[in-house]
Amino acid sequence: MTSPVPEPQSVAFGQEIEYRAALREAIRQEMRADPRVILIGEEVGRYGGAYGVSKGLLEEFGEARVLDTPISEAAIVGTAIGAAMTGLRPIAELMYVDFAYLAMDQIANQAAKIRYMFGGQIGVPMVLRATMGTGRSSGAQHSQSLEALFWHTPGLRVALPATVSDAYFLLRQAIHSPDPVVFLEHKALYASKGVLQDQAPPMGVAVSRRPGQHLTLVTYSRQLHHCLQAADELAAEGIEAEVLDLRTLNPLDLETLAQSVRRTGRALIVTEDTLTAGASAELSALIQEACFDYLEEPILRLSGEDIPIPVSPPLEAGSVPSPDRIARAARRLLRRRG
Amino acid sequence: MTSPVPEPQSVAFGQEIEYRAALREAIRQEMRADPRVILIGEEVGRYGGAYGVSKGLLEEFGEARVLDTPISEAAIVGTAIGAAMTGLRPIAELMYVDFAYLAMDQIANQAAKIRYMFGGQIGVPMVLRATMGTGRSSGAQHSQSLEALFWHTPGLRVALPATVSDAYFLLRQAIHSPDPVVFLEHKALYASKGVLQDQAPPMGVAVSRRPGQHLTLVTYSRQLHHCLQAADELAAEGIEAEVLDLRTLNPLDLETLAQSVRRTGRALIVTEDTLTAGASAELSALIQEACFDYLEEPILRLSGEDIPIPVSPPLEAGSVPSPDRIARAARRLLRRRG
Amino acid sequence: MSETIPVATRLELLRTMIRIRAFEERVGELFLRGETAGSMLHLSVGEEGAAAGIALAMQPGDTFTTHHRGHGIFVARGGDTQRMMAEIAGKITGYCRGKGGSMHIADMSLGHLGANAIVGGGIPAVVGAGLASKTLGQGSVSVAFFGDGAMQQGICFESMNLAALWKLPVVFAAINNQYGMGTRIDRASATLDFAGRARGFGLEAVEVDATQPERVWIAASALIERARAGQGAGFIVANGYRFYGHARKDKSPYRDPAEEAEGRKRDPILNQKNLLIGEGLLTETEYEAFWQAANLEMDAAESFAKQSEWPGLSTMFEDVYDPSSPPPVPVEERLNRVLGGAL
Amino acid sequence: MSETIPVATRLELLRTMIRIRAFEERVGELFLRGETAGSMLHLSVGEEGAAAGIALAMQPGDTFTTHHRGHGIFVARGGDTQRMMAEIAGKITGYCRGKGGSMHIADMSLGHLGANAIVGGGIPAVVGAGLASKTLGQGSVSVAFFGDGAMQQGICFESMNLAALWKLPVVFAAINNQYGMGTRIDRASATLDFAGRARGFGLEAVEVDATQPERVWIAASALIERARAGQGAGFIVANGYRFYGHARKDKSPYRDPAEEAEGRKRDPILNQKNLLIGEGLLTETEYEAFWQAANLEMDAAESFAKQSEWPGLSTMFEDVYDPSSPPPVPVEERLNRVLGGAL
Ligand SMILES: Cc1ncc(C[n+]2csc(CCOP(=O)(O)OP(=O)(O)O)c2C)c(N)n1
Ligand SMILES: Cc1ncc(C[n+]2csc(CCOP(=O)(O)OP(=O)(O)O)c2C)c(N)n1
Ligand SMILES: [Mg+2]
Ligand SMILES: [Mg+2]
Repeated sequence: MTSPVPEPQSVAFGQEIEYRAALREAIRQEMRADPRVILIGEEVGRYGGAYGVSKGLLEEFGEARVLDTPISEAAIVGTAIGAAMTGLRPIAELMYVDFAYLAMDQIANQAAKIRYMFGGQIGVPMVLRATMGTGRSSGAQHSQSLEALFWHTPGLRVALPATVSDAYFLLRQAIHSPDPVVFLEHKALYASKGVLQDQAPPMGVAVSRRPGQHLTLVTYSRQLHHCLQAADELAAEGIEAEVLDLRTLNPLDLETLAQSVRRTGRALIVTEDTLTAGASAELSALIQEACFDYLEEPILRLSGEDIPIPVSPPLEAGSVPSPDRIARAARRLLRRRG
Repeated sequence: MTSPVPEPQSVAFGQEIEYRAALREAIRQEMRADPRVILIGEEVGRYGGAYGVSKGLLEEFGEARVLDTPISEAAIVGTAIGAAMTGLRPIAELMYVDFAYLAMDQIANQAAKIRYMFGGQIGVPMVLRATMGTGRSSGAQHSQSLEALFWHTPGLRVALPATVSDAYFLLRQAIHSPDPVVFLEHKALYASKGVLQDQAPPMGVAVSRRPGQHLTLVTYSRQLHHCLQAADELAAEGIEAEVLDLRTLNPLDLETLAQSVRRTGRALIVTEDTLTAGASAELSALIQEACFDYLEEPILRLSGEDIPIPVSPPLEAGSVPSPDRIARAARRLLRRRG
Repeated sequence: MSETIPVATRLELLRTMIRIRAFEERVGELFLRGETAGSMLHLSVGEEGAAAGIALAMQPGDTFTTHHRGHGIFVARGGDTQRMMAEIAGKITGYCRGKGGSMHIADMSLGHLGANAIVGGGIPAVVGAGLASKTLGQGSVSVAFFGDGAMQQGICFESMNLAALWKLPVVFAAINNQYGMGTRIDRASATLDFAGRARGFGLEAVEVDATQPERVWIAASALIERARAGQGAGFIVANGYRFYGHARKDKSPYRDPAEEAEGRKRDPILNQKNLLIGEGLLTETEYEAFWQAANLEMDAAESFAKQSEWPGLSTMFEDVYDPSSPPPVPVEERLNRVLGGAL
Repeated sequence: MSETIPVATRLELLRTMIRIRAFEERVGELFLRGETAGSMLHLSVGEEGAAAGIALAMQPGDTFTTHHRGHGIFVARGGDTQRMMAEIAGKITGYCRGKGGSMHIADMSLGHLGANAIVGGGIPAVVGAGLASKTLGQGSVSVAFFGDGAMQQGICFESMNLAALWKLPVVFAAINNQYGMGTRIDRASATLDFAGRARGFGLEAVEVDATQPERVWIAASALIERARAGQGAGFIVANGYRFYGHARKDKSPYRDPAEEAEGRKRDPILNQKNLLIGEGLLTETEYEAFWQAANLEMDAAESFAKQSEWPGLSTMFEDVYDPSSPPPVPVEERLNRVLGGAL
């Protein structure tokens, strides 16, 4: 399982690659650069990851650094914590973010709080990767979007890459983070393609993916693509929507967000997680606080329905925002008072 | 451990009793009325509960119905789920809500979703009691307020009694609920006293604890008392704050909330949980959506700091809202534009 | 412990295993043709001996939970293959109105407390069912079915300890097919003596060959009746082999082809057939008739599933809460309220 | 396995246990006088033999996690009693700047990866530390200390399995004081053979009398050195008795007074004292001198704690994230921004 010294191979900047390949390359580059980086989780090795992200890594880095584990989510996270405290830089993987519920004590009571409880003596530099979201009729226990839980937990960084370049760069940045990062990969994006740029902004910088002066679409992860589609539709009708990709929720780029909404006076927040007490609630509250005097219209939230995710394909698709529903909500936001 | 037929003893309506006694009486009455009701958790029997809530219940109802468990939070909740599905009405106790993180799969992936995943065939009529909040310097893993997690999970009811009467009636209602109820008891309230009324509104009805026309203080659980103190202070200065006790977050009485804020034009939300992506975010978003045209001022959130709870007493006390801070924020809300 | 097994049961074991396999092969075909809902379908082909052997040892009124590979168990417990197939196809006529799919089939009337997509997630519920049985004097036993993979999940051991401590009428049934997804058990578990592990939690524990369904039935019957009699909770591990990949499309590249060939030879259906034919209790013709009946049953199930309707969009909001309270407010309606200026 | 124990170690075991008890008695007094932070204080009086015996068998560079009753273990591993007491008092000079208190003392320089207020919460971290040791060739062993109560937490077994599976330099140390809060172990655990349970997860396991510290040391040394040599992870359960209540004020009404009286007779300090005096390795005067030194040390610790300052309010926002990034924005400042109209 040991491998020869890796070829000094450069990443495919400027080329079109898959989201999952971008993730793989990010891990590969960091593992090559730093022997302390390890990958640990269920089926990350021989199987190559449930969605193929880590294919080939076991062959290159060997069993000591690419560790297939038993089905023990809590121990996987706990092991990563201990390893991070004693010199390794673990990338732990939960096959689905729904399984974070099995490891929540380790994630929220331990990883997130260790630096604080111990008075700053040590941090927990680990990345917790997990697959989120709908799109494959995987049912109520394999389709959730749980970013709000992590965002609500002080001490955790939360990254939600929507593009190939962000998959690559945010993951590399996450591996370098001195604090634990929950890194959420949307299952509907793994096979998506895009050009890998040669750089990307750091965590905590939102990116405007499309300019516009009539309203601001605030989003991240897969819903970015739905928003862009909707914005195209709207543009054909003369409505110009700015599409803001938050990229990370912690740290959050409140300034870019506030500036956009102050300019447009209208905000439509689009997330896939369950609406009530979800990420869109915090975004709505923040925008209201920062832009109160600039708002022409109420801030709208278009999020997942307040239901568990059903398996049946028409129900699953109907339970989260779609380009069509985004465009309709945006139109209504602009039409209300002429 | 078996007991003689219980005396037909009536509850102390009209008398002043402790919050913990009110909880105990609620459990006792329901256990007397319905042999299917059981109490299960760590130290609920011989010890009488970490905060003395269940003292005497083992003696009255015996080991078959008051079950001391090993330290196995996930299995405690899972056992309650299975029991609820097969004919019992379990009241499960987590000593601290912080330990819910150990049982989150059972709470959020199972209890909350079973009715839905199984197409409505069966519900999970159980109550999950837990101690929440700050006040005893118990540290980062024994002091959290995690209501937002449960509120964000479709399928779970969430109750947060602030008064002795609500401790009694909401708990009885929760035991009758056909759906799982997360019932959060604030540790700083157990020894508080109040008159036990002979009735209380159902879950899902907010109660105005104090009338007022200048602003609305929106709160629940222990912070209700802080808000009432602040309102008294403010009244001396001629500011009349309506204090709204939400009592339950799911179901939520949005109508009462919206009516109040529409009338006052100003809302200050006061919760003890971590601010970011917490319960106050959802409340802020909801108020904004329902009252946009009526707001004189931005909706304010006064919540727990975005930090783990520190042990040192001055830090702990400074990390959550206090009557003084509530009053100051309220004054500023009224002063801004004269 | 009864070592005798009625002839009717011996034949029923075979008939049940054939029905399971016919069911699994049929839904596997539907999956490959894109006629099932969802990206995941886990077939129990090769493991029918464990399902039939344990399930037939249970009594009416007994309850159980299963895992993501649970179709076979439920077929053996009397599940309606039409409603099962409709559920797997995501149709409104399915057991869960299309909301649960393959990994969440349940049927309260048959004691099926639910399949589970969380490895180990359904285990503690049987402790609760056992507790209810004991407290209310229901006389039932509750059985948790799960895979070898769940033997590394903490909840499994917390549940075992509770069931043993309280001497509940509960049996834990591990179906060991040697793999958890792509991971062979010896790469997931520090010891392979699962029965020994279960004894460490106070359970009466037994290990059986899942490809010999009669042995499974005998061992399971003893454990189940012991538990029913209040003598304590039990554990059975039934060792077999997963003939297909983890999910229907997985070609198991991580398995040694020689091992696979060997594993597929250990076929519980052929074993049982040969046993019965050898003893003169079955003829080839009767065996074929079992298959024909099973295939006809699956034809009917398939057309039932196909002809059934998709659930209507509004059903999405049903079943979150008890019907006595209002359903969640749809996002669309919330937008209407905000934009309409009404509450 | 070495059955010999150096005389210096035998004396050090006694001295360490005396320091632990002096520490515990002192913080217990401070607690009763309201001079510690927090409502919970768990003393390890009676359990010093487990702490000293295992901790002294560890080497510099070895790492460990402890539980809510962890003062004694850390005293034995070299913890600075002044900073410990200051932490317990919630002062800025404490190990955790007053943020952690009694249940979260840690010291990275001494390999103390942290006490934990979640029963079982600190256990998996030693698997990670063992993994780092193995991967990076650190040569260290990592030891998880926990109570008998954690033997019913799922995470304990997941961790054991991983450590054994990967043959990590890890030892699990259960301090069995017969109770988890008010629950006697036989009402919490279906079997009391914890070593047998651990063997079910592939660990080399041993049971010892915690009131005989030399036996603890010998057994622990063997396990630790075996683990260090790459021969596999180990488990030790040390049986003793909790002299006081669960927390300092608990009078243990749930315990049988006769049992208590019996339990308190099994005093590891007296056992060791008598052993050494009997062999002529210690005099009463030397024994008294150990106590005097320990009491003086605790006087100094107490005044250090008392004279130390409370943490300033603004320190609340420090240590949430690495200092290279900005701290969380205080609620007050958020209000200023909103009301000031600025961002
Ligand atoms: C908690 C959890 N972790 C991981 C998974 C992903 N997963 C689904 S099935 C499976 C393998 C399960 O193996 P086993 O329990 O042996 O059952 P088998 O598939 O072999 O029948 C895994 C890892 C899951 N569904 N739930
Ligand atoms: C996960 C969790 N559950 C429950 C508690 C409450 N609690 C604190 S200590 C304790 C008893 C622990 O017993 P044991 O592990 O034997 O340690 P001991 O107190 O006897 O040293 C309990 C139940 C907790 N802190 N964490
Ligand atoms: Mg398997
Ligand atoms: Mg103990």
